Amino acid sequence: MILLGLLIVPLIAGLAAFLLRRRPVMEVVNVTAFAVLFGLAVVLCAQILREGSVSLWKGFFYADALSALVVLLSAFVALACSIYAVGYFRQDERDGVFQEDEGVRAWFVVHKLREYYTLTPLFVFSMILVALANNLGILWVAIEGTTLASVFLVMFYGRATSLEAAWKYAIIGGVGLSMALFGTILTYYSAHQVLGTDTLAGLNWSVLVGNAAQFDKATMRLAFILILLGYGTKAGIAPMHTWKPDAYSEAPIPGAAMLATGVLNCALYGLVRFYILSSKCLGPQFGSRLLIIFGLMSMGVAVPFILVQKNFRRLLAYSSIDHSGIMVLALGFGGPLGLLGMLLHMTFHSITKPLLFFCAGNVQQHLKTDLFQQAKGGLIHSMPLSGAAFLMVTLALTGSPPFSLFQSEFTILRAGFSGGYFVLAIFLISFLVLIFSGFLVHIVSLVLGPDPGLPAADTCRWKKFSALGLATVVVVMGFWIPTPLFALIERATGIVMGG
Amino acid sequence: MPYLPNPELGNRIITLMAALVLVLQIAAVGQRWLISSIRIFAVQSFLLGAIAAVIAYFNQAEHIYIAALLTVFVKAGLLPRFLERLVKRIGIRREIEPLINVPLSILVAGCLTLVGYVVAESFYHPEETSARAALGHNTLAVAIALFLIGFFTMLNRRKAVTQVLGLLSLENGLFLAAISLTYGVPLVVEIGIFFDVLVAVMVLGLLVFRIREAFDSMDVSKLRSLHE
Amino acid sequence: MTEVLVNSVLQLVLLLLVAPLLTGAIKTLKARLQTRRGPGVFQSYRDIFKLLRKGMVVPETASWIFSAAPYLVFTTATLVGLMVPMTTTHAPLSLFGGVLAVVYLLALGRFFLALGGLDTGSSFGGLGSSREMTISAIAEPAMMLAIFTVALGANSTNLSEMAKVAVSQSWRFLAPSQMLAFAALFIVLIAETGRIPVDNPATHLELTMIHEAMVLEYSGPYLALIEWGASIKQLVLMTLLVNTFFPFGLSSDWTVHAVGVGLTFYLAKLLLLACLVVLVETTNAKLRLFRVPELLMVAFILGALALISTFLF
Amino acid sequence: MSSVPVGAIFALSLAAYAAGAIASLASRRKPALARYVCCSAALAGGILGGVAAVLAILQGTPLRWSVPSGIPLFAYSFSYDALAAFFSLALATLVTAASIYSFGYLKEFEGKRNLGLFGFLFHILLLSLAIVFTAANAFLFLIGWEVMALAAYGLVTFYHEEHETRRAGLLYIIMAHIDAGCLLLGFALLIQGSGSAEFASFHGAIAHLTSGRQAAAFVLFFLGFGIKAGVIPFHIWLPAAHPVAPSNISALLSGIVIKTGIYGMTRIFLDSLGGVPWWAGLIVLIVGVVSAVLGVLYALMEHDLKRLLAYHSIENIGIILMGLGAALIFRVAGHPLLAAVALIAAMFHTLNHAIFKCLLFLGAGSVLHSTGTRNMEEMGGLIRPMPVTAFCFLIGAVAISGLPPLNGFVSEWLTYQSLLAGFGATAGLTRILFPLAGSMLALTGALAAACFVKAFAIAFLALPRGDESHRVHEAPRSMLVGMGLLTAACVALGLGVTWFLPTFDAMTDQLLGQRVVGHLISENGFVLSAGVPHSGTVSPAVISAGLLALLLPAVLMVSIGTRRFGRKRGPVWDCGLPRLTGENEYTATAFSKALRMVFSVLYKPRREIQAVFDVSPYFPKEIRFESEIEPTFEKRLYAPLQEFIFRLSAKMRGIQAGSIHAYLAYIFVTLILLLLFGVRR
Repeated sequence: MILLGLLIVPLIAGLAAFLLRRRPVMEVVNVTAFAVLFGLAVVLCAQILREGSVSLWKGFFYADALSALVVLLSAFVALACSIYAVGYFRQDERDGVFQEDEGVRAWFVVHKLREYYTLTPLFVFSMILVALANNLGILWVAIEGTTLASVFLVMFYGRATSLEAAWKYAIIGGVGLSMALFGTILTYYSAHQVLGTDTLAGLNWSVLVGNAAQFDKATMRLAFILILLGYGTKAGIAPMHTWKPDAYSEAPIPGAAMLATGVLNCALYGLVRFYILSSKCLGPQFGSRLLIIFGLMSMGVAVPFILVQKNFRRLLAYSSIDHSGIMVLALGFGGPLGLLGMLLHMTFHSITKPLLFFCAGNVQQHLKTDLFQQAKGGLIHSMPLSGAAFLMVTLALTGSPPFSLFQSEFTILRAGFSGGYFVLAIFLISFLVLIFSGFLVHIVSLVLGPDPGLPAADTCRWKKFSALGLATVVVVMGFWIPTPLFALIERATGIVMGG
Repeated sequence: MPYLPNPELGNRIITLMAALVLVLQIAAVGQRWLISSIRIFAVQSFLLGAIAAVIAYFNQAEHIYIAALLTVFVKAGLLPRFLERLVKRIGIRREIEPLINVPLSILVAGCLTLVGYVVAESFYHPEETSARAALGHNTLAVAIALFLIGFFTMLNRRKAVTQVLGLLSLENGLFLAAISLTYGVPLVVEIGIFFDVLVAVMVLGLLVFRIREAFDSMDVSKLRSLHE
Repeated sequence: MTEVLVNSVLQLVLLLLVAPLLTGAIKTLKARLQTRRGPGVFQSYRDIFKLLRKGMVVPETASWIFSAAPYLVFTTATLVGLMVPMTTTHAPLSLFGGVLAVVYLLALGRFFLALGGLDTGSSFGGLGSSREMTISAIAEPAMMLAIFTVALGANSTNLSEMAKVAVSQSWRFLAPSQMLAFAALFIVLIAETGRIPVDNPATHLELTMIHEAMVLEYSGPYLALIEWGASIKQLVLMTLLVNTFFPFGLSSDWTVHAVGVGLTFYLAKLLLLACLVVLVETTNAKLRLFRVPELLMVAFILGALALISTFLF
Repeated sequence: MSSVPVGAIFALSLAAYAAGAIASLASRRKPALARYVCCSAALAGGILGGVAAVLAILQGTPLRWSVPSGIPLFAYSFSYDALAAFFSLALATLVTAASIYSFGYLKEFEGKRNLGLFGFLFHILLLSLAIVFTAANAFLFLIGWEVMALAAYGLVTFYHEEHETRRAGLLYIIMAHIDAGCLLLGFALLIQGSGSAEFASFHGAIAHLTSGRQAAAFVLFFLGFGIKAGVIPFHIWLPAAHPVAPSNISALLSGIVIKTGIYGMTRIFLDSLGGVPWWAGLIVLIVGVVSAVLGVLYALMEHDLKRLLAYHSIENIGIILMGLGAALIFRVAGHPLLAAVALIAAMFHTLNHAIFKCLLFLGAGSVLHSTGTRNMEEMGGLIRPMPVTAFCFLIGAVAISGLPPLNGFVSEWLTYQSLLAGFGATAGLTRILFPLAGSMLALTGALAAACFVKAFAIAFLALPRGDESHRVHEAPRSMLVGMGLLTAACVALGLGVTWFLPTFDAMTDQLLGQRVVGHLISENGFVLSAGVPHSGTVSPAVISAGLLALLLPAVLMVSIGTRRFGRKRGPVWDCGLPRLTGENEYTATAFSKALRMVFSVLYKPRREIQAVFDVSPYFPKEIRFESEIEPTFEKRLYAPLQEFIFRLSAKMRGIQAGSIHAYLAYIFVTLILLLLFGVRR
């Protein structure tokens, strides 16, 4: 029942926003809807912790600890972004960003805000669906759904560059997803020979996982490769990452934040589901090797672009490439530590990343540019809150203690060692150090320095609240993780470990 | 007792049609005129529908008929119509020279077919010489080839529309695989996929249109303002 | 306790008396070697007493550091003197400070003297201090290395212990290590006591003077203290040399006879060493300041060789 | 004494720091209040910490307690053993002095700077330091370690408006992060061996590591802690970062923060690993020698007072490492007694350096506070307007130059003794290294003396050089009190060393299983001996007594002399120039000229003289003289590295050239490759 609720709430919110066209109403609807959604997600988690798994419509929808975690994170991100979005778009309106392209002749875009407030819930809906769908085919459909919804977010501002970004995103995403679909079909095929032609359940994860051991090995290998490339594209793993910087720097901040966390989580979720199958069928080594290669490659690719970067919106994208690399690497390291580390990292990343986007958004709206050399530095004087938060969240995201990402990275490192990947661990650390250095140099040049004499910003209540709230969560998470949340993560780890 | 068609015959027909589909795909690689490459796609999709129908007929799998109908309706009817309208509206008729010139591209397509067979090789279990395994082995090779060639056209052609076409024909490869290996994925999924493809094409079409507006060209290799 | 006090007083007297005598002796010998009449052997006493009875001028620019320096120079030198065995193997205060203490106490005196030189604000003082500190700094490692060679032989840094060991094996100085060490220390001695070819105690030419430049502003009793301290320091260093390398006549007991013998031997050895110094002074020209490091580098190498040879032979 | 109070008091001091952090942040709107909150909280914390440390040392039994952390993965476990207690004591001493000093020092911040933020960072720094020294769990240690670095970064960049400061800060934090990375790897290695993050579980880990792993562990930890301690060649951040911080912070940075590196090495190499291979000890020794000599040589060329002090920190870290290296070697060679002596030398020098370096930085702080410049060439004659500061600085200078009878001398004496003993205790050619190291130590000492003659004389003596002289004033009382405490400590630790030494017994017992102080304090209690019978003895107390006694005749003679003619004040001999002015005084650059020439091989000095002539070529109107030395490591080692990385990155940017076809091609190629090589078995 609760599963249905989780799916319906965003749909209603979207519909409502589509029908009631007045801005305040849409804002209220949006925020409340996502607040409710988050509440439901929490309830779901509680239920999962009690009962282990929930399913609906004879297992068409199915939620275990892993999916509950993803739902929770998606809902959290959605809520944070919806609060921030209010302030963000009001600012945009004040700056007259939407004026120049009123005559958008797409048949259902009437008004920009309406477009946003209608699309976001759909976007979130499909994210939730990803987590709740038991059927791997539906999972694919849902992820495709997130792509379609987010394409519109990317082309939101209708600039030439946003169209370009949207095109690249759509095409690359499309290719990626068709690879994923191919992989899904092959999985079905390899299962098919075991399960026979049971039409619907044949793609149900809960059924597949049971007898993954007897699947046809060769098919499963091909399937996993395709899935890795496919969902890897969505997760932005090198060398399929190329769409990310463009998309992230063009989408409106809240949308970008959801792309960087929600979609990333969904893609990784899909990857993990198949990883479980493949490791049951082929043993963990096959998957691990590929995952480690791609994970390290992503981190390695992210490094130089972070070191020499002109645009702080693109900087964020590369950071998220780096983080997806870390998570994939952790998955590759495997073992209880690695998987725990991966899920912890997913959690902490989704909690921390939005704040980075918010700070960047504030700065961008304040300076009317996203280029470093056009920013004169010394933002701390004109926007003390955002500036300080920016520095803090930079440190947090680059994995320095006491912030929570350090815990997960430490765990992942331990996993690497206990997996015997000594040299790889050294690579991991040196990449992390380089990324830290690059990031900090950029952000410090932005935040610190003599007062350039800009007018004071940081006035909007909504933006302040979202940033402060999130910052508090980030700091607290460094020292205290709610026990049920950790329990959930541990149980999810158990699921990934097998069964 | 109902009439039981001979699956052997079915397999022959299917393999033949699959081969035809592949030929069409390679032909599309060499094609210059937008309209005609759209048409080629339409024919190809129709053939796929037919394959689905044949499979459905020879294995009494009713739900595949639906898939077949959907294919014919959506991929051979709706999408080509939509794309042709788009092309007419934009008023571009010829594809500019692809990145790799035509003869070479065709050569590459051939190699990709080879790759498809090489990969499919590893699925061939000679011990179980059931007709179906053989069929699977054959059609899977074709499917992979279709997929790769579609992919290749995407990164070879410069026009936005042809990239969309490439994406679609790549989807065709998937469909072939799905239909011939497993007699179609569950119906719900099938419908979901079709819906997604439809929407995807709509979205892409919209994008093509607006790109055309913004850049007054459909040459996506000109989209290079976002870079490091 | 009382014994320590008595010994210290006796040795103190000996120090205060012998030090000027040695300086005078060196001056006279040098003069004779250069076929001059030169001042009498007791000239240094006369100088010191004269200075003590003169009034003094303290620069307006100077602070209390300027006045503190002479006292520290004098006290450190004398205190060091009480740690070095002179006539007997038993130096009164050797228990309370070994060779390291000796070196560092002398450094303390130098530290304050250099400050005093700079305190006046005159460029001469600064120049003197700078050169003094430079030369002593690069003399230090050579000295330590040589001293270590001896100390390792005795495996003690306690001067009485070293002397005892030396006495117990009195022909040890023939060992190559000892010879090399002696050579090294001798060079250091030249540098530390500010003699040609490193420094010329007799000149007041600004280009060449080192020690003299540093004390240029001192006059009267302060100058007396400094001069006296300097000569005591020189005595101490020479004593160090003669008694650790050539421990002849050093007695370990306290009979009058033994002490007498010790004293005569001691003075004789000093005289010989003085002759050596004089010989070097007269046969060499003063080096340019920036050639001095090379000389001291030689000393350092000698020390290192001495060290290596200790465990080769 | 029961073990309860120590834990409780220690917890209280932590609480004081934490409270101070929050309280000063809360009171940021009222600067005066913030200042009092910040300083008094720090003072309280410092005193409490000191009490805890002293109690712990007195009762000598290691305490451990574990607090469940909010993160189920790890528990915050502390252990308050001899080593921890010793470093906590050092920390407490410095904090007490520095916080008293800050009462006056921070006054100038009021209204100008955000005192609340300063207080917050300051207390976070103290808190993390206290945790680093007592953490008994790798995870907690690392958190403390990194938080310490971040807080220090915040304080270093406190004047972030200056470009130099931002640069220095970044350099600092990046190097700090590199060392944290090394430590992460090192600890991961140990944890993988022992299966737990508790330090206790590492104990004697060296035994079950392969020689390769041993080497890896050593290198990682030595890098990690070495960077933090600022050993050459990882030192470049130190002379950049320490000077630009507020002076009370610089005092703590140089005084105690870099000592965390020493602490870490001692903790890991001696306690956790339980000894390292002999070559490792040798490396430590050699690096120590190099750092000591080069550190002081670079210090000599500085005329920025605080940079000069920063370079001396490098030098003293080197001296400490000499002792530590000797201890490590002796331990492997199987001479626990010698090892203990060497360890005591190192630890005692750590404490001493902490004290007098803190003192010197505070002194520099009050000079900066009243003259407003760090450049010695603009100072001079400060001893008259600020006599007390001058005196404290002088004591500090004497102490750091290792001159008797102050504490610096004692620890260097012990280092000498253990180095000498090394010659006898080890075999093979390497044994020569010990006396050679000893002679280098001598060189270092002498050069340090030269350098501080320069520092003190140019800054405090003779005539003022700059024009600030008129408004120069003595520092406020609280600052003087702060410095006075440390001055007293310098003297006390020097003269009273034999009463202080027993502190180390528990430590050497814990780390080397050897109680040694019995051997170190020879007859009648106030003579320090080198442990081995007949080896060598010294007694700072007697030395100072002797000096005082001998002062008597000297004073007598002088007074007799001066009674007749008295002492007149007169002008300095100035070769007939009108009168001596600040301009024609000897400068710091001139003072170090001689050494610059002597060591020109190292310095590669570059000088240029431009003369502007007026009428005749013989009488230049003005002459500009520039002289600088080459920053070898920055230029030869780090610049090329950075260059390389950035050029590589610039090349890599071609990947993201914007062509969608290229992007698709990446995926296509990857797919083909995986299909061809991934699928088949």
